[in-house]
Amino acid sequence: MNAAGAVAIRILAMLLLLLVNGVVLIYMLRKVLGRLHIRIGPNRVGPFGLLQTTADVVKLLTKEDLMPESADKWLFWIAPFVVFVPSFLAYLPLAFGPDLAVTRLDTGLLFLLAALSLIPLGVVMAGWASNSKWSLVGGMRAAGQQIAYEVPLMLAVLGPVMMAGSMDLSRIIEAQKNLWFVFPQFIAFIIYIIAAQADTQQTPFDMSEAESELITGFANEYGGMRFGFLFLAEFSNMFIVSALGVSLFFGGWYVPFLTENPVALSLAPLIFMIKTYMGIFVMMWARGSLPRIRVDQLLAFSWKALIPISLSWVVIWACFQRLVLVR
Amino acid sequence: MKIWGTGILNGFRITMRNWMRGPITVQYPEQRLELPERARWTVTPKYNEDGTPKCTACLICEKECPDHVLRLDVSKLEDGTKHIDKYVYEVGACMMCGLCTAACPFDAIYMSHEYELASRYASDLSRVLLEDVDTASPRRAKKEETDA
Amino acid sequence: MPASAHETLLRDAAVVHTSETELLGTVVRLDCVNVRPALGALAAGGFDQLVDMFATDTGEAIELTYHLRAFSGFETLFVKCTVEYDGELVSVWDIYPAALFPEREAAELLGMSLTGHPNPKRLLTVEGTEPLLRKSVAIRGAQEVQFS
Amino acid sequence: MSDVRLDVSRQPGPRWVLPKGLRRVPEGLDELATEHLILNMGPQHPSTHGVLHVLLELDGEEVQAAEASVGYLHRGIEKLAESRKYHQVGTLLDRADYLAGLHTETAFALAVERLAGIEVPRKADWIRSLTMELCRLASHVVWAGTFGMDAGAMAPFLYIMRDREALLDILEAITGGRMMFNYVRPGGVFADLPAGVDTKIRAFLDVFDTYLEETDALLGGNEIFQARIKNVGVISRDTAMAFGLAGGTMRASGIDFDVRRDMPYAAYTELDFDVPVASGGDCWDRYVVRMEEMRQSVRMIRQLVDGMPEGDFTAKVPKVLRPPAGEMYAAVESPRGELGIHLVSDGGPTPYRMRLRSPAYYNLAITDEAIAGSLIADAVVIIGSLDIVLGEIDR
Repeated sequence: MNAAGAVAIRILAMLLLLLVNGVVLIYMLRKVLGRLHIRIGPNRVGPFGLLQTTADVVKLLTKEDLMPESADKWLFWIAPFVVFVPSFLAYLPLAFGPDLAVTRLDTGLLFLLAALSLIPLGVVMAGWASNSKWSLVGGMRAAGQQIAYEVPLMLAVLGPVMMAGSMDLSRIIEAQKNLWFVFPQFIAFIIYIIAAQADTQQTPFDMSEAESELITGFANEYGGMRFGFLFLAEFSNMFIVSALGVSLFFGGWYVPFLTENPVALSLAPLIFMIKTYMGIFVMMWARGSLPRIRVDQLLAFSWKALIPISLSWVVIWACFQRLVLVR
Repeated sequence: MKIWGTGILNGFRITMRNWMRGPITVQYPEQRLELPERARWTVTPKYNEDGTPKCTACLICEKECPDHVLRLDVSKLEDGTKHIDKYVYEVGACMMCGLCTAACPFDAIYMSHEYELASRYASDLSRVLLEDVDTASPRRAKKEETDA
Repeated sequence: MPASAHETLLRDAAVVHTSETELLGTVVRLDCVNVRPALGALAAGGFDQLVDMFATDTGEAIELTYHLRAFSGFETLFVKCTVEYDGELVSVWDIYPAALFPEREAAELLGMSLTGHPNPKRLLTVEGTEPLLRKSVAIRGAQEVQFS
Repeated sequence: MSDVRLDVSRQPGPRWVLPKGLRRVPEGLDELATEHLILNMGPQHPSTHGVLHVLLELDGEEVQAAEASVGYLHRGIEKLAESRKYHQVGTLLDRADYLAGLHTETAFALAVERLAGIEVPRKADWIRSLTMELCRLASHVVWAGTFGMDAGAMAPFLYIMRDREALLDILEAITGGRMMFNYVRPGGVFADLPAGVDTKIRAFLDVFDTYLEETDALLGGNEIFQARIKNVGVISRDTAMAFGLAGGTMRASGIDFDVRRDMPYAAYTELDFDVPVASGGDCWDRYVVRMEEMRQSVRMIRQLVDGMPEGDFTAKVPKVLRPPAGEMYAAVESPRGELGIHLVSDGGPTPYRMRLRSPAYYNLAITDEAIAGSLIADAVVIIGSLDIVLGEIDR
């Protein structure tokens, strides 16, 4: 098999992972929210309702493809893909095991963040092309929010990058063999989870959707599988930021005290996934517990609190590392 | 002075506590709750022990109903007693207020606990409670006694 | 506030009126051209709140009722005036902003023209609906239920 | 005495939303001008609590003007009441304020009783108070839940539904209906309390104390929620007075008035309760006042269950009631505020004119005053904080 074939297989595997992730995460979200809200969640389709999401996907696929008459046809058509494709691209540099990544880039982290920052472009396109005022407000909110929270997100990941001395996600994880970065980089971690929640439009920062204000914001006019793509992208973003958090702060595939254990190393992808899903669970828990912050407070919080703190943290850590650790 | 953020964490604690309490869902078609005795659903006629309806066709329920969902077609027999041709009840328009049963002087109708009223056909929403029966009019009972 | 405070206020404002104590409470009747000066004087004199404003079709004309309340002493006052059919309802919204909604409602439901109101649109019904609260508009009843 | 006219006439000309987008910019600045956006919020919108339609004039996300447009649920209850006998009107009134049907029924019964001079037995008064307080709890928990939903918190809504379910079960056992009670009749109530309902109520109250504190901690204790509702939608005392606000909305603005205390009816003279009042007039104060009202309701229900007197549950009332010709106004404190029935009788078997003074109707008129100048997110929260029920507004 030639190299191109291998890459193609890897990419397809990642696409499959994305789709399966989407299906599993939607089911998980419903169950988690249901239990948090003293309900049962889906339990009718299949055992324990496991096939509920599959049924929904089938429903979305068979639905009529509606396009608002006054919509900007081309933009409207392409927007879900502009949301979906970057979200898929962001999967590529993720390292699931010691040598398990679609592609191992020296600047994998940069690539991932760059891909993530493309998503609001699609959201704004969707909001604008729908030619609905609610969608427009949602799209504009997404743009403002993304600009505001991209900065603290980037600054927060700088701490682990400095410690590992690399932007390659595998190298960052390998650098955490003995010490998870969450301990030295606790402040960066707090900033990261807040910024990541905001960056992926999760409650309490789901400004662009804002169910009770903008109905579903930018996705208002979408139906059928187009909406499915927007929805899927949302869940895959959730997975990405959680996986990134695990890679940067929680030692990726390493289990404490079993870093040399061959069994633990052979189970690396599984451990990585479990950690990621635990992160996702916390995000869902927040979604079930917290009210939504207001849009001006959200922006003020970023510009006035998160960015100064993360900037000063970067400076402090850089000085600390240069003057104390590396002599 | 509370530290900013403790309330948020407390919220996490409360939702998790509610998770631990378990769901309160009643899985409807399999599980059913018992209705309290006073629950009011469809109007249903009552019968005597011998199977004759208690209704005397006094028409009070028809007059009492604010939504006019009850209609009695009554004809008079030669002997002066009443014969119910049809006692029609529009379930679809009924609001289950219970005024008819409260007004009935003969205790001939009651509000049953039949609450699964959804139907595929509009015709199901109109019911015939009684059809082609003689009334249990007090006068008839007296007449039969004198005959005997 | 003494029980006859409104008398003093209205006299000072030189408003012709009759004042009686009925089962309802103190009722002041006046001519509809005097409503604005009268309510202005009452509002300035301590009747803080317009509790309610509504109109009634008396059979000969339309009677407007302004229900006022003074919170110091919980004095209640009903100001009534009569407007002929298709007459003019003069807004008092700048005296009591609470009248903004009820005036629109009264004007549409009893067929009056609303003047002096900042937004004299219909409130509850659509354009072309007959003035529903007029006694001349009949209420449909039993014929609405379709018996099969 | 405050000048009530100040608040509305402070700017010249009406500032109601015009049908077309306004461009309120000076000449010559057109290149840089931002166009105002007219946004139709509702009648189908998750946060308008039914079928309210609010026209928002936006500059960016900032609301320049708001106009509430109602009437989507107009069923002509006032007109229909003119064709119903007195004991039949209750079925209509349940549907006016569908979250608190018992209050509307009681207001009507009080008006009829006062007009016809019917003496109500003491037990009937106590049953009325008991059911009304249960109903107030059932309505207030819905408000708390939907208010949280408006701010984006989903959990409280599901939790209060559990409490409301228990409350409705109790009310169903007493009245036979879950929302459409048709229980209070002129002269008393329809039926006596069923056996064993007092233990049911006590058992509920014991768990509800915990649940209520949890809901309060989940909403009011949350810093995000506090940031959302503090200093939002401030209604000054003068504005509240001028717009004829009622109930918790009014008390949050510093007007100490409660129909239960100041125009007593039913058994409220015999009960020990406090009327919570706040002075800020913002959404936070409305939240605090209503939460405290719930605690007072719990307190009152305990007293009512413990001290339920013996006796008749209804007075002797003729089958077809013909009150003498005249007028009567009777008010109750519904969950939304002073709910009054102004009854005009001509001596016949049906009311000549029945006017429903609904509190939410007057509370809604404040929307323009309270919303203008805030953000869309605030508009949603402000409307939620007013606790509107469209069935009562549109009648």
